[in-house]
Amino acid sequence: MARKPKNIFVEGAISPEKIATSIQHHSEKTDIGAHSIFLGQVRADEKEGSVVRAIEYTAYEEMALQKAFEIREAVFEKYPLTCMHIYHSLGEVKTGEICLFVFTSSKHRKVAIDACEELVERIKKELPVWGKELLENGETWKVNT
Amino acid sequence: MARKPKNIFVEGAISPEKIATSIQHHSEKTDIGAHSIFLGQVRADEKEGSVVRAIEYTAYEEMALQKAFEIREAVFEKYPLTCMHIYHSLGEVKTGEICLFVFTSSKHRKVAIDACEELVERIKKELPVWGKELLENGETWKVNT
Amino acid sequence: MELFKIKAFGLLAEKLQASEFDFPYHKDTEQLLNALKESHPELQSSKFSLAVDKNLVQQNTGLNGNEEIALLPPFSGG
Amino acid sequence: MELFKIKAFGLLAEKLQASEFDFPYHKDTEQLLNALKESHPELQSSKFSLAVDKNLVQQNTGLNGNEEIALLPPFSGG
Repeated sequence: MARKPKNIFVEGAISPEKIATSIQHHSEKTDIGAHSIFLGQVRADEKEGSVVRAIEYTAYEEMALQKAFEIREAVFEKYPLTCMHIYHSLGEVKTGEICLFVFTSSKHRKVAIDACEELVERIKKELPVWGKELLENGETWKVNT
Repeated sequence: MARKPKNIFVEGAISPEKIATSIQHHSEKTDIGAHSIFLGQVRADEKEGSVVRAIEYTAYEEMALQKAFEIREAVFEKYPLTCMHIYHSLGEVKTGEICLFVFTSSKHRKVAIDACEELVERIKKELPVWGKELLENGETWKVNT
Repeated sequence: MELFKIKAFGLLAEKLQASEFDFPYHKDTEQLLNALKESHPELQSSKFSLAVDKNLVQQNTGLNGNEEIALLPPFSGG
Repeated sequence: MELFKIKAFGLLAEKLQASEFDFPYHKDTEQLLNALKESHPELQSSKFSLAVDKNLVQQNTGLNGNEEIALLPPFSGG
């Protein structure tokens, strides 16, 4: 079954309702026993004597979607997953809001958990996405650690 | 700050709406950067020539709550978590529905992910909870692997 | 003579056809287990643990008769 | 003479005050990088990678002039 690149980008924050809907959709798949979900949330870090109030995300979208597709295929190859979903915000996401949603499902828990963690690491490291931290007073480019 | 045993049991399935509400509640905590969520879902496994249509959960509730409290305290001790939530179903949960919801939040992803995985393992191994698989035709006691 | 109130769960409650039953006092968990298996042969083929006051018994433990005793088949939550 | 259309992202787009600009053809990525740094000194103090046709360049790569070139500062998604 050949898969095609899917859009992973969402304009603005990812709502809890979207997450609930995504979970709900999996109730039809009765061979799933375990879901693992990772959510990235924007922190109100102190920066340059000010505080982060939002992050504005931009991406090299075509490259990011191609890369996300490669990562998807590699992780599906490595782990017997039933489902995998990746969503990343573009544009402004306020502190306390969700900017990344990674969701894996499988028959048994170990596979779902390991695959989700690997996806999060690869997404952070390999996707050409940039966050600009908008401070109460100024702005600064986010650096991933 | 002394914590007290909290109820972890939910009658019947855990709804996606409950999960969304729980996520939503964390938007106030702007020092959180990462959430890790594990969900257990009831599988329609083939058993004894029939198929699982639901699991009926019972527990030694007082002991389970005490044990869950010990696990909570130990995991809070080990990992710098901001939040931790554990919910387990009692009674009947149909195939495709959620029976376990474990939710950890922290500043950075590694802590949330590791703590969530450890909680799931300990919950499965240490909580006095039993699942009876209700088949299309008969019933059988669940065995954890 | 004191009586223990013994709780049984899961498969064991089904086998014993009771989730709680009275049982004569024994002075430690080893003697209690032996007596239970003698009077309830269905326990002999069952894998289970004993909890005393909501703690799993790892080794022979003295009993005064006021403890809450429970028979726990292998856990299968989640 | 062909011109590259070069994309710039994040901090680099800000520094160069452009998210896309034209630049003269060079025959490989090493020469292109050197020329870019010469004409845009603000690139000399910046950490960035080069992507050719949406693939990160790991070593010197020949160019025919039809490639999509992009300047990528360190990623900071998630």
